[in-house]
Amino acid sequence: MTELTKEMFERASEEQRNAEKIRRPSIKYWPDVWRRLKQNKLAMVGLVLIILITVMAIAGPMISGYTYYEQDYSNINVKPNSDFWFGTDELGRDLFTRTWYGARYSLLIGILAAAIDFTVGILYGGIAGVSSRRVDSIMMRIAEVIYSIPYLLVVILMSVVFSSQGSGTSLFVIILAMTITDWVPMAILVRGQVLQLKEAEYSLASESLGADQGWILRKHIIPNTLGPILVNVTLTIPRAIFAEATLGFLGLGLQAPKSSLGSLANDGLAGMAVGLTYQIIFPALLISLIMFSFNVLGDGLRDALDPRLRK
Amino acid sequence: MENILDVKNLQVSFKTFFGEVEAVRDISFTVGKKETVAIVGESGCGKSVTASSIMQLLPMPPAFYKGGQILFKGEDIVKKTEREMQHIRGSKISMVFQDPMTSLNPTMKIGRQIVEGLMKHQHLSKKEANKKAIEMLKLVSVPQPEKRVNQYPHEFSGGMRQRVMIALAMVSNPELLIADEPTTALDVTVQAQILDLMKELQDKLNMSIILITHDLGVVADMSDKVIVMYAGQIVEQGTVNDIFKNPMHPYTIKLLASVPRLNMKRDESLNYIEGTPPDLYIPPKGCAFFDRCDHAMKVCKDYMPDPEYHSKEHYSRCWLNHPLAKDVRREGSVR
Amino acid sequence: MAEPILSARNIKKYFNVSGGTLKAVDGISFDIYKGETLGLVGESGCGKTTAGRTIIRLYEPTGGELFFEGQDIYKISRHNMKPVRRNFQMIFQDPYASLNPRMTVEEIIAEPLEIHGIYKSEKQRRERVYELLQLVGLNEEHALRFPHEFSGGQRQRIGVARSLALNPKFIVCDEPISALDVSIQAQVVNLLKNLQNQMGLTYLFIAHDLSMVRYISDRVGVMYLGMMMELSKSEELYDHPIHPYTQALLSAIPIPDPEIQRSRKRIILEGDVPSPIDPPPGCRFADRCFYTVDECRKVTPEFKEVRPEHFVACHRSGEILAGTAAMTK
Amino acid sequence: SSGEEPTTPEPEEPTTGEEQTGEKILRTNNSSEPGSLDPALAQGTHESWILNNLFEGLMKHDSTGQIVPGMAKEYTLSEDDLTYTFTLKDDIKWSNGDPVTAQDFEFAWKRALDPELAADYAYQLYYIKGAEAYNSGEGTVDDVAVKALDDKTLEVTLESPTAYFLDLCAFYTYYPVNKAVAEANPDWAKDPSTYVSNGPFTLESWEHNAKIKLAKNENYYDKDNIKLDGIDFDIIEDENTAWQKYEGGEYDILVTLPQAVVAQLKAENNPELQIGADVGTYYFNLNNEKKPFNNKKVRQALVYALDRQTIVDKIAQGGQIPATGIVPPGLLDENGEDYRATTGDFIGYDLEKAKTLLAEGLAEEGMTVEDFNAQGFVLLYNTSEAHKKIAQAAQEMWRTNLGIEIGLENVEFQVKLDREKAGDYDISRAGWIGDYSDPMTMLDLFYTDGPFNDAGYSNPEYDRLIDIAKSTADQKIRFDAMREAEAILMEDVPIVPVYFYTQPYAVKPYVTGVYKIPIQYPTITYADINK
Amino acid sequence: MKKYLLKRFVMSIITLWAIVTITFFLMHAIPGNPFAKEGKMPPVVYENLQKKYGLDKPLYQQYLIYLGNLVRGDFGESMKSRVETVNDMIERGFPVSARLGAQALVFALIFGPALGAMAALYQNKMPDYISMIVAIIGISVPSFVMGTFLIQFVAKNVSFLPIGGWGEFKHTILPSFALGLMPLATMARLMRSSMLEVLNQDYIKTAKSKGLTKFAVIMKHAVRNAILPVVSVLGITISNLLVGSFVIEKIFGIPGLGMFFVKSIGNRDYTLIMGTTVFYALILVLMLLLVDITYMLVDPRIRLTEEGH
Ligand SMILES: Nc1ncnc2c1ncn2[C@@H]1O[C@H](COP(=O)(O)OP(=O)(O)OP(=O)(O)O)[C@@H](O)[C@H]1O
Ligand SMILES: Nc1ncnc2c1ncn2[C@@H]1O[C@H](COP(=O)(O)OP(=O)(O)OP(=O)(O)O)[C@@H](O)[C@H]1O
Ligand SMILES: [Mg+2]
Ligand SMILES: [Mg+2]
Repeated sequence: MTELTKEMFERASEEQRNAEKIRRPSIKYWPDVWRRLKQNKLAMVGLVLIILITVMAIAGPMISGYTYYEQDYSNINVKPNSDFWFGTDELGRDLFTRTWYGARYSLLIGILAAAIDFTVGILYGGIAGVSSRRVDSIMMRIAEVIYSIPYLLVVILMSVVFSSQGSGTSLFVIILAMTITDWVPMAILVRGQVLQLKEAEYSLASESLGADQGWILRKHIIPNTLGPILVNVTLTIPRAIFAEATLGFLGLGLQAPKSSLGSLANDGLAGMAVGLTYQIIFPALLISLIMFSFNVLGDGLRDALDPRLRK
Repeated sequence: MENILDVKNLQVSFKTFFGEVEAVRDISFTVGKKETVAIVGESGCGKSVTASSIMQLLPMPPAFYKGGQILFKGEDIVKKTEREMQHIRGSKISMVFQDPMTSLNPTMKIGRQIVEGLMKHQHLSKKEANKKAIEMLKLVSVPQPEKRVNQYPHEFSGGMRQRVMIALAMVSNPELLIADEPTTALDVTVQAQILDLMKELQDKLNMSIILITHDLGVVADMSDKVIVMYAGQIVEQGTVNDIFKNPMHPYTIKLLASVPRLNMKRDESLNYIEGTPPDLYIPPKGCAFFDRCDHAMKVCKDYMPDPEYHSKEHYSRCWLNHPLAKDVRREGSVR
Repeated sequence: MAEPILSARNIKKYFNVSGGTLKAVDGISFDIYKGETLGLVGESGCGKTTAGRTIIRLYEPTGGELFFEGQDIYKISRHNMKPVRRNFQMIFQDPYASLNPRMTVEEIIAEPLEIHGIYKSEKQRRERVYELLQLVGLNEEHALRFPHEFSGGQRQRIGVARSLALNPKFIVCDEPISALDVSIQAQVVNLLKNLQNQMGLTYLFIAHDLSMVRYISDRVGVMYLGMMMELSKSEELYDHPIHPYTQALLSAIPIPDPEIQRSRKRIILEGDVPSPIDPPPGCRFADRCFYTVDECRKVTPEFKEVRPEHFVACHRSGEILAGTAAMTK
Repeated sequence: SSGEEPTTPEPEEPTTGEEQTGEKILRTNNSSEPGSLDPALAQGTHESWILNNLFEGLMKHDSTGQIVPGMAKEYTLSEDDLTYTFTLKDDIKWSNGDPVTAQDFEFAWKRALDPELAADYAYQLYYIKGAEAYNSGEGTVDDVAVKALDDKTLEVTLESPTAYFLDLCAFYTYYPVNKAVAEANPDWAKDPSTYVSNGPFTLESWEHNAKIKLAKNENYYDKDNIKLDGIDFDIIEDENTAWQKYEGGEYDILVTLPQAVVAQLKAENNPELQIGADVGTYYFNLNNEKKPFNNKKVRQALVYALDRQTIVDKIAQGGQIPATGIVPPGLLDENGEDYRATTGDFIGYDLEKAKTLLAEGLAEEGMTVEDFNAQGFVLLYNTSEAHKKIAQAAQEMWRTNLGIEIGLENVEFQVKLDREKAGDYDISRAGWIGDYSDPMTMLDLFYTDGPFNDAGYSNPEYDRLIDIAKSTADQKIRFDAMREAEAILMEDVPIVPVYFYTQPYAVKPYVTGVYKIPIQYPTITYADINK
Repeated sequence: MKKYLLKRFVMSIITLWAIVTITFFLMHAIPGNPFAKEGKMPPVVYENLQKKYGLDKPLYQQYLIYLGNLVRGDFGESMKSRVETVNDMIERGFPVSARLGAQALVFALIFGPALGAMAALYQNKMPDYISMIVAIIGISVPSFVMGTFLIQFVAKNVSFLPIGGWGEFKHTILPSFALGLMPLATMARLMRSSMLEVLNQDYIKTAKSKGLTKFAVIMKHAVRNAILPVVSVLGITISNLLVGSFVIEKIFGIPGLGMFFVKSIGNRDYTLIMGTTVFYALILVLMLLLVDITYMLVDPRIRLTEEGH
């Protein structure tokens, strides 16, 4: 220890005292979530993959020099080579182009379906949550019924009701079909959150200031349910992509010659029996990658958003 | 008095994103047989970390023992393996947590929870265990214990749950009971019951208690020795009378003063400590109380004083104790 | 202290729960005079918060009347409450839970101004926010930060600033300091007192820390299981408690002085607070009381003035006052 | 399997029964659960394959496709070509030992026509006088002109001369039903234990949706020619799974093959692959009432712009034959020669012609190609991988060859039918499999307002020629009229013929005696397993 | 408890009725009808069929008749099959689907929660990554792809496993695996997150402070509480599994209920559509009830409040 001197025992000035205030770097909520998400390697792998797949879905169909619909009968069922990176299909179309083109639709379907689920789920769940117990329980029963109605029936009905000439099972119908019952879990989640946050003290505080239910819902409840909702959204996207694939399996998918990953995988099933496994490998792999990415990202987000794990 | 626990220069840190949070910075104290030691201090000063580190119950990582020793009956807990700790926890040292509402497993019967640890340590049969549980509930004056052992926590009121927690901690006749804010969640009337109960049991079972609280009234009631912590360090330590009647550290003094006394006039304004405690991420080099202290001196900023003994058991760590600080002491009345 | 600013008459608030009717507040009456602080104490779960919230009509009352400046605000339709709300505000118990973590301090404090459309321009509103921040000892710098960046005491001050934004006349402080550290409690209490002096505010101060209540309140009411047991000037109440429950409560306060504390004779109550769900008739405290007689279990005692400005609900208050009450346990 | 030289792979899982008893059981897959195995209630090919092994009609096909007597020993036809008198064989018995009588036939046919029974295929009996009236509730059962004169003699009077009536007598709706059994127990056909049949096999067990087992009928008059002890039909809908099972040795013969498999087998010249002849045409309906498809030249342009050879070779890949008319090959003309071969080709692939025709046709309709494309015309097809491929190819060919854009729309089969009936389509995929071995089975489709005329075609001259052909038994007149009618049809092209069907199937090398006659599934009745 | 069950029962009946009603009218709103054939049916035959199945009556009458029959437990005659009634089909198809589903469920229940718990215990360590990757593969690969892969690469190479079909235990192995993978993955993920939450609870610290081994803490304290969210999704999962997955049944050629359902829609077999739907809804409602009761048994807190919100 250094020598203690008399001067050292003088009163410390104000400045000296304030200078001591070293503060933990102030970090806001979202940056903090992002920071912790970044630490989650798996989630980051997912995020990077999503970005890559999205970029490829946008650019991929353009870089090979083929279109998704042009048929070349002299190059039917060609295995992957330097001309056709993913090979060609039974009509001689370039699978590289078709796969990324399909990814485009699959992603679009996933994102739009999630967006609709998100909107409808928030509205329905939000309204149920702030309504009286009676209305709430009626709304929840209705949701339950909707959820139990055979989804295929609804899809077929949709595709008939909304198929104007030329659309067939259009993107619109598919998305509608995906969302027609899929919003229910989202609504239930939102309702639960609303019921909980409605009792949160800051909501009560707002009410005591004279705010009405709409205001509270908008300003306090919705922003604070965003975390769980976001997680759910990241899981809705792959679910929709998946559901579209299954619809494709039933022949209710996107209209040919357009492709989605689901329809490509379904087309590829036939090839598998005769050793053209590559026809299914690429779309199936891409579906799995998308599922994987969104799921790990969703998981990561869930962890990152969990206040208990915050430190 | 024989010491059952001897904490020497304990340092505990957490590794976080921001860097290392030095939660406990070089503290030493002893707990004697049948002695009640109270640890007081503001929220976040390291009381719980100290308690948990004695039980090796800190989440590791992020927590780690940075240095020091915790000698429990001469053996260093810091060096013990998880398996060895399992023999100490719940049999030689027990712990009561702050919140009785969340500290009991909601899906397990009360009786089971009480004797679970005991069954493991003493290999009791189910029947013996049940008997023991009823006995224990009787001891902590839970009415109708035969019926109660088969109930679930949610069927108990807060006060009763805390009694169950105490029963659970005492069932194995531990030599040391660590009570981390055992009555904070309770009403004053229930708190009075619980504190009475603890004193009673201490007498009966001859155990030592580490009582963590920030309620100075509780400290005055229960403890023999008081440790005042601030920002991970012990700033003052003494018998209960030393601390309440003759506090030496400005922090202790201000803490005592900020509690309204029943005989206080309403136009008197309360004393309070301005500012907030320092963040333990990059803790200050000198006295941590520096920027809230009315008597802060230049030396305080960079150097932490050594303990200055005012009596055999009473010490404080403050530069005002230094002979060179006479002037400052005179300027503003310390007490 | 002529006209009460607020008169509660037989206020009731019941909740329907699965086990029956939970009578959280079961007919309490009192007046609050302009500029005073009425303290409200009682054990956890006795209905203090419910009473506070029912008084500002955050909960729809089950029964009773509440006059605020002569007007029965329970008779106003919910829709017309908005302008009335400006007159009374609330400070919440938990400074962590009562501030929306997604809003900046500025947004939080500006919220009431926005709801009531008080300032037309953004700039005026911001100035008012800064003014309020200063009032509670914070500064402009803090306006753009988020609640989690503040300590508990600072947060509570933000809450206070918010409740002051509309220039209310009456504020319900629902345990504003219970969640805070002792050293910080004093900061907030001092602030509240200063504001009261500056602006002539009236408080209903709810707490369970009896020492603090005594310090801040002019008069104090003691609640037990949804009912008011005793109400009087604070010195009177603390020095001469009449109701057995009040006596027990006061004796249980731990006093931070080992000599006094250890020599005190405390009344240790037996048992726990019974369930407020469909409580039996008679005095709610009868089961734990040392003075219980048969009448206590049959007839609910009237809340009456037994000494000047000292109200008690106890059948045996007369005997206790006279010092002739014999313990029955 | 590479299959250069036909090897005899041991099935990986030989049926246990086979090993123990040396029974010859043919294992195969029937791709769909039969709606019923009551001949009257049968609904289509899925039943027919099984029924053909269980029953025998008055007539039957021999291995060359010739119609020969079955239950009947002989027949006579009246002068006016309207009344057939069949005499039954002597030694014919039901599987329960009862003799098969003329009454059984009379009972079966009348039963099938009973409106209460509501049989799907009742109309196959409409050639009989009074049949349609009875079935529609307008006539009585007694007016149906089928009559057992005695146990062995059956007299049938027709509505009008029908040259192919004998052919129909081999069709399953015309199979007999054991009168005594069916009268005693109307549900006789639901349970193998009460099931009686008169054909080469009997129904041994029926696990619904899983398996149907047939056993040799020891009461069958021709049982000596039956080599199999039984046939096991799995019921697996998925073509690929069924193929895997065939490949894995679990089946001896498989009929519905995945397209890709056919292509591969064909490419490697696998001897297991058989391309069986079929009577059927794959075509696209054009909505003749919709502009510009009302214009003949536009329709012709669509017909000539389609490269059928490529479709058949590269896309369908099942050995199909590019359509050159509407009547497929395999049907014999008045001289016993192939009608298609002697009639010649009407249409083909001619790009230049197609372009010219389109330009002219659109001009006549006051349209440009842009107008056409702006209409957003759509090709409707029912959900199926195979249809999807062809539709995409056609779409792409029309796009590259003519510059016209046609969208695709797949809908469920039931929906497509509804929309065709309602005229709510532009172009729709269709196909027709002949019911009997006569060109009329195809040409009848396009009669004005006929129930099957989805294209909405109407040409009085065509109708006149069909009427002629239908009202005579004189083969020369009939065939001349039919040829002329087809020529008119192929000039008007209300539809775009694509190809003539074939039926590829796979047979293990150790299986012999399987043959295919055009309008039926491969005949496995006389198969033998030589292992 | 009794009152609650009664209330639940009444609610379930109402729910069922709503599903029946909506499905009934929805189904009739869809174009296409059960008797359409590619041209091959003259109007007379068609009318005969309509009459036979009562489709010539006004819709509301059909609806009332259907409800009447339903109350008597009669699902009616299939419009496609002339051999089996809808009751027969369900009686036959359900045990098949149920067996497959039960096996898949057992598989999922054994491995799913265990995998999830492991992941939580070793959060952000190797076991976490491994078990989550396994789980994610489970939800990432469409079941039709998985099924086809299993046939192509497993069944064809392992002589013990048949390629498809139904009958013996060996037939059920691959489809059970393919069917169970998805719920397994879902449960693993749910378990992981609820386990993480539970491990942060105070009572876990209490349990540790008693000196219990890590294993005991987890088995006795953490798992039981963490399993609750898994239990709550069990209702839908079980009913989905029990009534069969069309995709798996189609690929493996299994005569289950799932297949009936999809086929019935394709065929517009009205009575079968209704029958399978009602049956599915019934199972669903039943399972939800069962799960609620299980929940009560596992979580004593619910017993008091009765209406577990
Ligand atoms: N898991 C952790 N990770 C990081 N820092 C931690 C963790 N647990 C505790 N700390 C830090 O350790 C310091 C001491 O915490 P501790 O819980 O011991 O305080 P305390 O005195 O018990 O306070 P309280 O009165 O609020 O219980 C605090 O600054 C806290 O932020
Ligand atoms: N929204 C509600 N629904 C049902 N019961 C409620 C509700 N709010 C409060 N209660 C019940 O009413 C009683 C009084 O609660 P209240 O919160 O008013 O007590 P308190 O005196 O403020 O307690 P504390 O000191 O714990 O804040 C309690 O038993 C509580 O469980
Ligand atoms: Mg603590
Ligand atoms: Mg409260």
